[in-house]
Amino acid sequence: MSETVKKFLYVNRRAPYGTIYAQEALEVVLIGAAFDQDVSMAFLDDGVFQLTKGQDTKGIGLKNFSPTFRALGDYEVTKLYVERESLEERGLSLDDLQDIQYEDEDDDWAEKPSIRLISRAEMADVMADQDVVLSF
Amino acid sequence: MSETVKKFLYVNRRAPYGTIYAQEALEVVLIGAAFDQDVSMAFLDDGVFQLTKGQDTKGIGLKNFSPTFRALGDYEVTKLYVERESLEERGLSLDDLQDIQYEDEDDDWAEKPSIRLISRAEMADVMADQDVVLSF
Amino acid sequence: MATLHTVNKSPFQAGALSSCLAHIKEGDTVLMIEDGIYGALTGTGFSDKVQASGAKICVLGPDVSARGIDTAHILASVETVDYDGFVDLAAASARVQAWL
Amino acid sequence: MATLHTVNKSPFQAGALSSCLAHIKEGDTVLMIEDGIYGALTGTGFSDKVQASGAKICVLGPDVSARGIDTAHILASVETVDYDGFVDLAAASARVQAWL
Amino acid sequence: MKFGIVVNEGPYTHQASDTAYNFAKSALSKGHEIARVFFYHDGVNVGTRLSIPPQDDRQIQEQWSALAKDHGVDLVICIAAAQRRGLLDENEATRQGKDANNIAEGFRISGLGQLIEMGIQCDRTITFGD
Amino acid sequence: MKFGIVVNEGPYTHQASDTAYNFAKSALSKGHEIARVFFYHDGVNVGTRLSIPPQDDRQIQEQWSALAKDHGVDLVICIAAAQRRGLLDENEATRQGKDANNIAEGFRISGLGQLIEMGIQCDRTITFGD
Repeated sequence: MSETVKKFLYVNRRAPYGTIYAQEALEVVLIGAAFDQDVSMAFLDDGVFQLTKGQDTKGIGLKNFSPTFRALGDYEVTKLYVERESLEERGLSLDDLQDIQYEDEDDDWAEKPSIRLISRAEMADVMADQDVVLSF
Repeated sequence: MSETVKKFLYVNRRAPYGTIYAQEALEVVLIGAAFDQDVSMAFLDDGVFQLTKGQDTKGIGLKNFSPTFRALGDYEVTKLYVERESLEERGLSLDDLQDIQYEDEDDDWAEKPSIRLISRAEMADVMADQDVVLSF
Repeated sequence: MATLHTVNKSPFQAGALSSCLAHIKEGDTVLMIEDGIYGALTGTGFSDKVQASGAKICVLGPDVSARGIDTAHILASVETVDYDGFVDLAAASARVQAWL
Repeated sequence: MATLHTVNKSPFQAGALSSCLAHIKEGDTVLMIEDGIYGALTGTGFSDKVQASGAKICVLGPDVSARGIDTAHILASVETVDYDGFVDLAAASARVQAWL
Repeated sequence: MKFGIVVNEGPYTHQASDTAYNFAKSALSKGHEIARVFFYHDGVNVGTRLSIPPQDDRQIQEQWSALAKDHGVDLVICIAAAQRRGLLDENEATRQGKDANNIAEGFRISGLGQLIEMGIQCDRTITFGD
Repeated sequence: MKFGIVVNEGPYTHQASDTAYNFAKSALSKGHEIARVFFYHDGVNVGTRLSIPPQDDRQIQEQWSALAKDHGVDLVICIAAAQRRGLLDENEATRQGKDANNIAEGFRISGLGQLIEMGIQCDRTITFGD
C-alpha cells in the first residue's frame, strides 16, 4: 500500500480486562501487520500483566484474548519488549509469562522467543528509535 | 417523597475538567438537595483541586462549573469536608480554595464557612458515619 | 456496623488502594475487584502495607483467575471470594464505599 | 531528533508522569496537559523529581488557568505554552509519545 | 435485602458493567432484591440497542435487558448524562427534534432523582465505576 | 507539516477530544495540514449526531463536523470499536439489521487500516486519550 517502511511501536502500559485498551491495542497490531512496517510492542508498567500465562476469564464473562499473543509470530510481529523492572516491581518473573515464539525465516525457521526482556534504560532506547508511537 | 432521612456522602477524589466526574457529581448533589436528606461532601486526594479559586476555562473551551460550589449553601448543602493532608501533599492551603459560605438558619442567618478542613483520621470518621456513600 | 470498601484499580497505576487503606476503620473489609486484585500480590511495594492494614482483605477470585495470577502470588492473609461472597460481604456491612 | 512526551494525568492519581520521567532521553521535552499539569506544582512529592529530570518541562497554559492554579504554584523551571506552542513542540520533535 | 446498583462506565470499555451484572445475578440467585440499577456517566451507553459486539463475546446490553425481563429489575438511564452522550428514547428524540433514537428494551430514561430515591429506599447502594 | 491525530476517549466524559480539537485548530491556523483524525476506543462516540449537550456548553460533535466541512479534515471512526459501542452509519445499520443509525455529518466509518495508513503517511502522529 505504501513503499515507506516506518518503525511503529505499540506501547502497552495497562492491565488486561479491567479496561479494553489491551484488547483493542492487539486488534490494531494484527491489522497493522498487513502493512509491512517495522513493528515492535512495548510492555511496561501494568502492561506486563497482559502477558501472564494461565488467564481464565470464564468467571468474569469476558473473552480471553491472551492466546492471540501466541499468534503474533504468524503475523510477523516478533519483537515484544518487556521491561524487567516493571515485572520485578510486580513480584513477577519471566516464568509467569506466556511462552511466545516465532519462526525465524532468516535462520532456517528456527523457533525463537518473541519476548525480549530488557531494562528500563533499554526500553527508553527502544522508544527513542521509533517513527510512530501508539499508546494504549 | 420519603420520610426516611439518611446520611448521604458524596466522595470527590478526582480533579476537575480532565474528566467529567466532578461536574456530574455536582449535578447529583444539586438534585439530591431536594430530597431533604442529611448531605455531606468529601474532598480528598485530587478532589481538593475542584475547589480552587480563580478557575478560568475559556482557554480550553469547557464550561467553568466552579461557581456552582458557592451556590450550594442555597440548596442547604453546607458540609464540605476537605482533607488537610490531601491539600498539603499538593502544595496547597485553604487560601487557594474558594470562599464558600452558607447562612445558618439556626444562628440568625449568620454567614459561616461551608468548607471544613479536617484531618485524614477525621475524614475516615466522617465516611464511617454514613448510610449511603456515592463515589465519583 | 462496618464498611465494605471496594478497590478496582491497580495500586501501581492509581492511588485508590493507598487512599482506601488510609481511611479504613477497625472491623472494615476491603474487597479488591477487577484490576484492583493486583493489590493482593506478594513481593511488591504494597504487600507489607496490605498485610499490616488491620482490615480483613479479600480478592474477587474470578478476577484473579482471569488475569492469570497464580495463587502462589497472592498474599496468604488475603481471602478469596466469588460473586456470591461479594454479595454476602455487601449485605453484612452497613455501607459499601467504592474507591474508584 | 528528540521526542515530545505528553502527560495528561495527575501524578497523584496515576503513574504516567513517573514512568515518563524514567524513560526520557537527553534533549526530550515533556509537555503536561489536562490533569497532567498538576505535575508542575511546587511543594509536592514530585517537584524535585520534575526539576531534576534533565528534560525541558512545559505545561499547557490553558489547562493551568482552567484549574485555577496560580502561577506562583508552578515550578519556575517549567515553561508555559499555549496550543500554538504545543503544535510547535510536536513539529520540532521527531515523534510524539503520549503517556496515557 | 434490597440492593441498589450504580453503573458509571460504558460497556466493553470498562469492566464495571460486567462486574455489576455478575453481582446482580448473584444477589438475585441468593434471594435478594435488585430494586434498581442506575446508569450514570458513561454507564448510560450500556443501554444502546445499536451495538453489535463480536459474536464470540458477551452481549452486555442483551444481558441487562434479559435481567429486566426475567426479574423485573428497573434499569434507569440518567437523562442529563444520556443527552450529553447521545442516548435517547423515542420521546426525547421527538421532543428534541432528533431523527432517531437508540435505547434498548428494558431500559428507561429518567432524572437523577431516581438515584437519590434508590439510595433512600435500598438497604445497600453499591457503585461500579472507573 | 502533515499531522495525524488519534482520539481515544468519548466526548464530555474526558477532555481528550477537546484537547485534540484545540490542537487541530491551532495546527490548521499555523498552516499545517490535519490529514486525518482517527477515533478509536470510546473516541468513536464523538461522532454521534444524537447528543444534546447543554446549550451553554461546547457542542463537541458540531465542532468536529465543522472542522471537516471547513478544512476538509478526514474524520474516521473505527468500525470495530464503533460496532461494540453502538455507533453506526446507514450502511452498517442496514447490513446488520439495525433499525436506526446515529453517525454525524462529516464522519465516516472505516477500518483500523486507516490508522496505520495515517501513521505511515503523516509526519507526526499524536494521540489524545485517557
